[in-house]
Amino acid sequence: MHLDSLYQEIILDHYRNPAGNGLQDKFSGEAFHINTSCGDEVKVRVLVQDATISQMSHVGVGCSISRASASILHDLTKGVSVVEFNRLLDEFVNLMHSQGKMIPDEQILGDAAAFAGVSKYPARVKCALLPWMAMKEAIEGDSRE
Amino acid sequence: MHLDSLYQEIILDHYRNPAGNGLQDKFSGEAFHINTSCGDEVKVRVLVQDATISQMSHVGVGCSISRASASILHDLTKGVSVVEFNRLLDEFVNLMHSQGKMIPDEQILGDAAAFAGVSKYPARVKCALLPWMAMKEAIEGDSRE
Amino acid sequence: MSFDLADSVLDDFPILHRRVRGNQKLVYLDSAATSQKPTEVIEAVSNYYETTNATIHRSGHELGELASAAYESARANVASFVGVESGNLVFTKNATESINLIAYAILNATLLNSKDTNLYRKYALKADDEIWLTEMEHHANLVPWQHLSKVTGAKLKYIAVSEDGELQFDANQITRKAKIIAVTHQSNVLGTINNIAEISKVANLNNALLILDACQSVPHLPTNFAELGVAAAAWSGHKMLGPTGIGLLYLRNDLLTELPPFLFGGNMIENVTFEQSTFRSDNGRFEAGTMNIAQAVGLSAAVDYLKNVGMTKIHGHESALIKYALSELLQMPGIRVLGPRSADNRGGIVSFEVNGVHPHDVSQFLDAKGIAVRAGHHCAWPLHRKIGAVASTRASFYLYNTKQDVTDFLDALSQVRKYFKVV
Amino acid sequence: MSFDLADSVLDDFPILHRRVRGNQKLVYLDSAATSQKPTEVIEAVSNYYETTNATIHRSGHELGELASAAYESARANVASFVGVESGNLVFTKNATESINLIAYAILNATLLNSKDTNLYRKYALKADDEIWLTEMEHHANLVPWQHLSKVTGAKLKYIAVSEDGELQFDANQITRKAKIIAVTHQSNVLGTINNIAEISKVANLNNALLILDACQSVPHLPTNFAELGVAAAAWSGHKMLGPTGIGLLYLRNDLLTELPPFLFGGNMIENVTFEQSTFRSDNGRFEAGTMNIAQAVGLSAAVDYLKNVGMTKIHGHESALIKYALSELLQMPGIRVLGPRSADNRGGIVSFEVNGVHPHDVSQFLDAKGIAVRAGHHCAWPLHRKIGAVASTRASFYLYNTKQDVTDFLDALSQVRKYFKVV
Ligand SMILES: Cc1ncc(COP(=O)(O)O)c(C=O)c1O
Ligand SMILES: Cc1ncc(COP(=O)(O)O)c(C=O)c1O
Repeated sequence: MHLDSLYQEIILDHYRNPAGNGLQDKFSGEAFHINTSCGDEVKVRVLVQDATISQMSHVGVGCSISRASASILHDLTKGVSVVEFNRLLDEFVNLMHSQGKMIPDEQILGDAAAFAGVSKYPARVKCALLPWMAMKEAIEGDSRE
Repeated sequence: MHLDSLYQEIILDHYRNPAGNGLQDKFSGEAFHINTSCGDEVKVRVLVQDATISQMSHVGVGCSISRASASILHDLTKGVSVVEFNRLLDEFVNLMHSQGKMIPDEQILGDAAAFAGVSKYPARVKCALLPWMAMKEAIEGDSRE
Repeated sequence: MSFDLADSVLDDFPILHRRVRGNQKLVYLDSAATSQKPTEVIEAVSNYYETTNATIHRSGHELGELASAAYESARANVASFVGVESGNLVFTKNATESINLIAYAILNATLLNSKDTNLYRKYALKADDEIWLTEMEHHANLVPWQHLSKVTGAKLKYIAVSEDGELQFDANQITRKAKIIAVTHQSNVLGTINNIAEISKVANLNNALLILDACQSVPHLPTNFAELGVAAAAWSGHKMLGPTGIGLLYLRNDLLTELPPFLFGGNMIENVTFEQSTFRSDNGRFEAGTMNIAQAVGLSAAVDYLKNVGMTKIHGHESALIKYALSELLQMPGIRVLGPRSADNRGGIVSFEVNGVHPHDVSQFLDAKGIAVRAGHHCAWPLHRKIGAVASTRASFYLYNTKQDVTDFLDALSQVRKYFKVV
Repeated sequence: MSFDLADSVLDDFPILHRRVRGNQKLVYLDSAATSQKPTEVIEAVSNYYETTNATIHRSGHELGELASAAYESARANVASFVGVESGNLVFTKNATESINLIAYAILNATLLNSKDTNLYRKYALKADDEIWLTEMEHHANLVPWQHLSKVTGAKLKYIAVSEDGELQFDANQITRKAKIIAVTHQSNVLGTINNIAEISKVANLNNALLILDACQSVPHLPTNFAELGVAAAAWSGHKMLGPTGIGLLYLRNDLLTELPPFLFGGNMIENVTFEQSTFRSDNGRFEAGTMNIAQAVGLSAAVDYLKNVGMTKIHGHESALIKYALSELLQMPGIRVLGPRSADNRGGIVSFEVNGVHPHDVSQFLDAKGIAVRAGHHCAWPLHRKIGAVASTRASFYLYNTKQDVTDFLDALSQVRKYFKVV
């Protein structure tokens, strides 16, 4: 079934056992984003030290795509520099807007490459991006201070 | 030409030499009506005595149909009772809404029967009715006092 | 219980014969969002552009005459369909505009009243006044009133919704302070059909304006606004087989002639000078600018189509479908049905939650099998919060849905939890 | 000077081949009121209903995806046609709504500002502020501002129009008090094309919002709002070969993100609770409820059609027609031409009076010969009073009009006074 390209095993695994779920007390930036069309929410906290993300945590309600995305994001950004995060974000956003036409670089995106199939479903792109956009704001909110 | 059924000789004659044109000083009721789609206007004065119209006068700017209608109305209603005016009005309104399908009773409507052709042109029905509606209001405004 | 209707109309709807997601048969269960259009409607629109198109009420040439006649006869047709006079019907762009129109007209009454005249005193709101809504309103019948409340100071109050999706209407709550009561005829989430006659009595007793959101009733039930005794009613053409881009507003005579205008521009005026303007006192007062003429013509063809089939028959057909769907859903493990558990007094709408699977994922799974349902808060976010659901999946039926459509839907739904490995 | 264009496009417009008033050939000279539609546009609409129809942005099934994509790509197409970003374009129902949208957003800014926050202070109007219009505005760009002036106390001021229909713009009149300057790009009565760049400079210097009524420019001239430097621009789809029921509004970034909403309901919200709501900060903020999707799709086909022909070519064709018409009309006895006497800087519109014959009678006479022109004040009543005409007759041209159309019109016109026996 075509659907399996959307709901890859990796995504469903992260959905059922999300990493980084539960907000950490120590954080330097926080953001809350909401998907206005379905009400899905995510709150993201980041702890940035010396321009490096020491950890990201999140809570939220949402579909498998948005929850798995938050979980994968947690794994992917641990110990990564802010510069590197922005590169990842660009790469991921490009992938999401590729309408299924881009082959993801697993080297760079790791588990997030599994979202390639999402880009064929425009209505779900927002779901995948939700935690990324929240994390971006959490980091920037921090750097503005 | 089809158009001649609209612009009958009688109508064009009244248009060029309108009867009752120029407001009389003595009046019991007055009304000002405007055709909102073209800006045509008519002001009508009536002098009603013992439930009988002793005279009607008018001024206005407008097309041949609305000016001729005022002129014919002046001739038609001189010395006529208010009850009779309302009967005439009903008859005329029916004719105007007949879409060219009613044969007018010249016995009753006199020169106003010439407007039968107007009823085929819905956009012009308003023009023909403009002075009639103003006159109706002028009479009613009076009777309300 | 007969399901024959759909078979006899299916051929009239070209889109229902297309394939989706590769080569899946389309099962369209999203008519509460928007309905599909029969050939008659599509052709009425094309035909208008090919033979009649002109501006109305102002161009005196033959096309102008024909277009004006087409527009006004569409109005008469739609008005009689809901039991009101043509003169009391206003065309808008959608139900949302219709409701905003009333809210803004009342705002204008409030603002103008405080300026010079006492002309609009009857409609002007004060801080003590109350605007009553229900907890099951669509955003379209909620957010405009929030704004009106915010800028006038009038208080917003809610009629509660019970656990099983019924209005808990308490007539004693409504007093003379209630100036507006805005209520949906049928919930677009719960399917509940509200008892409008009961609310209408209380509204009229207290001199409050009862404003009906008829989006989910007019397309599906025989509806008569005069009998219901409402002050105004708003609904949309696109949900009743008509084109997009046309909404409807019924205004009772007092509102029609006494409310100040909303949109200002051509057609709605009586006289305009550089300094000030006066306005028409008929329904044209609320129709500014060039109207959606082709859409009115298309909507009229939709009304003809619905009349031809018969609203009683349509309602009966949907009742049969919902009864079948509901009885199965209530027995399905891991499914929580929102709204009344009985199919009586329920329209052809059912929203539900699937234990462990998010509504988006449910609808995506169904979509992969060609079944078009809708996931989200369905523009009734506060209601979802109230009944403890982030969002829901909704299946909604119309005259063209077959019993097989419902069976396909139920079959697919029964596989969802396994696919997402929550059982 | 070539008139070839019309011959090559005529076959694309089905309605232009119909007969009127018995068996007269139709000569359609009323495009300033509304344009006719090519087959491409009519079919794009039908095709949408037959293959794609669904609600957008919220239904996740395949039809929903396709409909959303169709709507957003229509937006991108229309936006690029007028030189702006897709994100800055809002779909409305007509130009009249577009202008009211801005006026009401500013009213809301004023009302909300006085309530709690200072959020909208930049746009809130005070009694000292000025709203500038011109004496040649269409009611759509006049009456909404009269209302805004009435309820906020801001003063209405007018840029005068000269005898021969040109703006008498005096830059010194515009001071920091001017908050809004609302001007038509081309007069729908006089045909005058105004020098917007000049006004734009003064507006920006004084921090006033320049709002352009582009109803008569976008369909007829190459137009680029970014280059013109306007804050907002409003126009209608139906005048540019598109369907009825769709209007456009360009909003510069500051207005788009900072103005409070106008219509409230579904889609434009960010979050809704029973107590209060927050709103989107992109163009969706101004699109409430189910949109006119089929109309957007049809309009996009119209834009494709216009791009394919080329706006420069269209403007050139109309210039040739108006030059021919004007030169003849200025010589015709008993005819008073309104507006500029030169065809330079004049669009394809000419309004006139016939000595001794009322405009309604003129147009009726022409109509009997199959020539569709328009009589009345053309929704610019104050302008007519100013130039001393109760009403006028207007002939307006578009890409599908031939030189023969103009000749037929002139021939018929030359017989009018004889028919009504005023010569
Ligand atoms: C200059 C001008 N402005 C505004 C309008 C109003 O456009 P609409 O009626 O489509 O809202 C028109 C056309 O009627 C116009 O010509
Ligand atoms: C109950 C209800 N009210 C209002 C609306 C709004 O209608 P529209 O989006 O056509 O304006 C809808 C549909 O979306 C609805 O179901």
